[in-house]
Amino acid sequence: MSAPLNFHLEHYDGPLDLLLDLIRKQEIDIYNIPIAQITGQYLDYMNRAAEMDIELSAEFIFMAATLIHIKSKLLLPRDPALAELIPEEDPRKELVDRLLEHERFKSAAEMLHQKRVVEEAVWSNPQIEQFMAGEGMEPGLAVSLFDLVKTFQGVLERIKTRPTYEINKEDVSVPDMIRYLHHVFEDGPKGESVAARELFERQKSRRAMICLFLAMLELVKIQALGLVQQEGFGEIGLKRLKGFETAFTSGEQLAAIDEGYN
Amino acid sequence: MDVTQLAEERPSASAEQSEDAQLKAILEAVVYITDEPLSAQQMAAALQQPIDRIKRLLDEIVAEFAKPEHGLSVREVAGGYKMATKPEHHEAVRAFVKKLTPPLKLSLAALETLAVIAYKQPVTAPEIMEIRGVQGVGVLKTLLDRKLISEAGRKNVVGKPILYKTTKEFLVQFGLKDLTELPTLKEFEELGRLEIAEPEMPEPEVPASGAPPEASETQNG
Amino acid sequence: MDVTQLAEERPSASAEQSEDAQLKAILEAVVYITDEPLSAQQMAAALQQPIDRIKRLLDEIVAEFAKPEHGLSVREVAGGYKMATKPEHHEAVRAFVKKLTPPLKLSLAALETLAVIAYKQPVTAPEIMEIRGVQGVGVLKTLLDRKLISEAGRKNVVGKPILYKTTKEFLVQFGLKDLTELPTLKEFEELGRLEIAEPEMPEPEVPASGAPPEASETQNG
Repeated sequence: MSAPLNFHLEHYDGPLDLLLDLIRKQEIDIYNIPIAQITGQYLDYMNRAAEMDIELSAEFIFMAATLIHIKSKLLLPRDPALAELIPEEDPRKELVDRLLEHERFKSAAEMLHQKRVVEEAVWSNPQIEQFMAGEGMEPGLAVSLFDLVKTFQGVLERIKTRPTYEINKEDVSVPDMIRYLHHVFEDGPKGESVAARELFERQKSRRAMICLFLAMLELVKIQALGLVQQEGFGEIGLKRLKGFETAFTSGEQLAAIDEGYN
Repeated sequence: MDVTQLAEERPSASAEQSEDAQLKAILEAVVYITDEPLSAQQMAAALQQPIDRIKRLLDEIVAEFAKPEHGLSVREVAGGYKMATKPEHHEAVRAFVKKLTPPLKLSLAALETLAVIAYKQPVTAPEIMEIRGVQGVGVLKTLLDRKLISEAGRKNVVGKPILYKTTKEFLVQFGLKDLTELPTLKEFEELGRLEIAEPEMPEPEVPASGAPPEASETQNG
Repeated sequence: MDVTQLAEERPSASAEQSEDAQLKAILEAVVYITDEPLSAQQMAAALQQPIDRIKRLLDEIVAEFAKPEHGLSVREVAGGYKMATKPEHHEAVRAFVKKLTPPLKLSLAALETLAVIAYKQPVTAPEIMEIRGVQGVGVLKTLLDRKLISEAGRKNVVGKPILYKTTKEFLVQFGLKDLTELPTLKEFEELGRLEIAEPEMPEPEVPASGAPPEASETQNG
């Protein structure tokens, strides 16, 4: 069946779009669709798309099957006695309903588009930021649930790309832990202390904790780090001392420690 | 606030009038300043004034700016009041708008998905795909990113899919007072029938700088 | 621009008047939209109008907004015209702005921390730092202050660190019935994956057309 239509193989956003276009362009009564004709044109479109290497999604194939099914149902004669008892529904009805609903939403989309055209022609110039800045108030930023999950996803992505310090492995050593402490205190705030407890909590294994403990002692011994306790029985903290930089830049002392653990 | 003090001191007619003027001035300043449309209730509560009075004064402000000698308008959008330039002066105003940011451009697929959500909300992704007859809801992410839709809990069916609804930002972006301002879907059905007779879509009130594509002709995928 | 066309076509008094009104409207919109004060000369040149006419109309606008029922004023500042709220209403406007329920504002650090707690709860501070790869948990205090998170006992490991969980307020703020309504990461990735399947669709955008991509940051939309 050849369609007298001139489709320039437009890219349809799904089979409903294609069917609607076929129906509307030929000014076909949607309540009385010539299924054989439309099915032929539909399949023709699919063939031409295939020839041009346009990949059609699975819904197009599913719709083709639906059309062929409706066509065969219309062809089969029905028992007239039965038809009197149970009046059969037009096999096209479900499809027509879907097409009409789809068309309504296409019109709704067009309506939204027109509203945007109007809104794009108006400008608003709220002065709240300027006003609040002048009055010493701070503006804010609203946050949605979507932002929350997006942020969490971002955090997890960052973990993947983060340079890892080999502290999870079972063969973690004291020199490893010295490097780890170097990392912790290198970027950390200078005057502030870090709770030793927190550092221990981050370790995944007993061995890692022991190595960390020994590493702390070594660094305290060479005056790279100092132990602090704010009050009796209070939390023990570690603090960066003056020797920190020299210890890690010269490397001599560290080499000696490394030697000791090999 | 001195407005309320005034009310207690002098209940004479002329005092009432000058107080009205002052309240109106404050309302105008507030509508000018705020970026989110504020409702009459919010303004009444903040100014400690009866809602009826605030509504009457806001109506007066809306009417005043509606006059042709004003280039600004105060409109009811997203349940609140918003000041903006009038669309009929867009050509002249556009030339003076300095900050260039890309306007909210949505593909037809995104607009259709948005239409489905606007009319069927709250609605799940599978339901949207069913109506559109298309697999894939990638545009949902675009709409979420642009804060035109948001999550609205989950549907109590197998798989507990996420429900979506339109946002206040949607109302603002599309210049809608509220969702009831949307034409009913039935009205579109009639429109669709008219379209058979006259396939050209009516021109939008304000022509864009180029012809907008007709939804019925420009398909995309 | 039709303003100039009008001038040539109908020099009658009433036409002149309505044209004045239209020009005035445009001037009002222009003064409103520009952040930098524009001089009468600049506006006259852009609108292709005699400077005297523009000056006269600007004077009318200044006089109109000077009336007590207006909360805005148009003033000559730095050789140009600028719209602003009247200083006498600043106290009222300030009180008003303060009363507005502030939107949930969170810094990126706070949002990240909140996200980690929401998805990993109950969770300890060291665990949060580990996941975020960032030292310091100062934002915990912000989240506690905002009642978005609360303490949930202590973890039975060395040091017995405090556990944190999200609160009922958190659910309210994000419109969730319960925590099972949180979108799963799988669902989020699904959105992203489907987007690749159905790309951003640069063609055809709506509105297509040769519309210049210009709009203000503050575009109402």
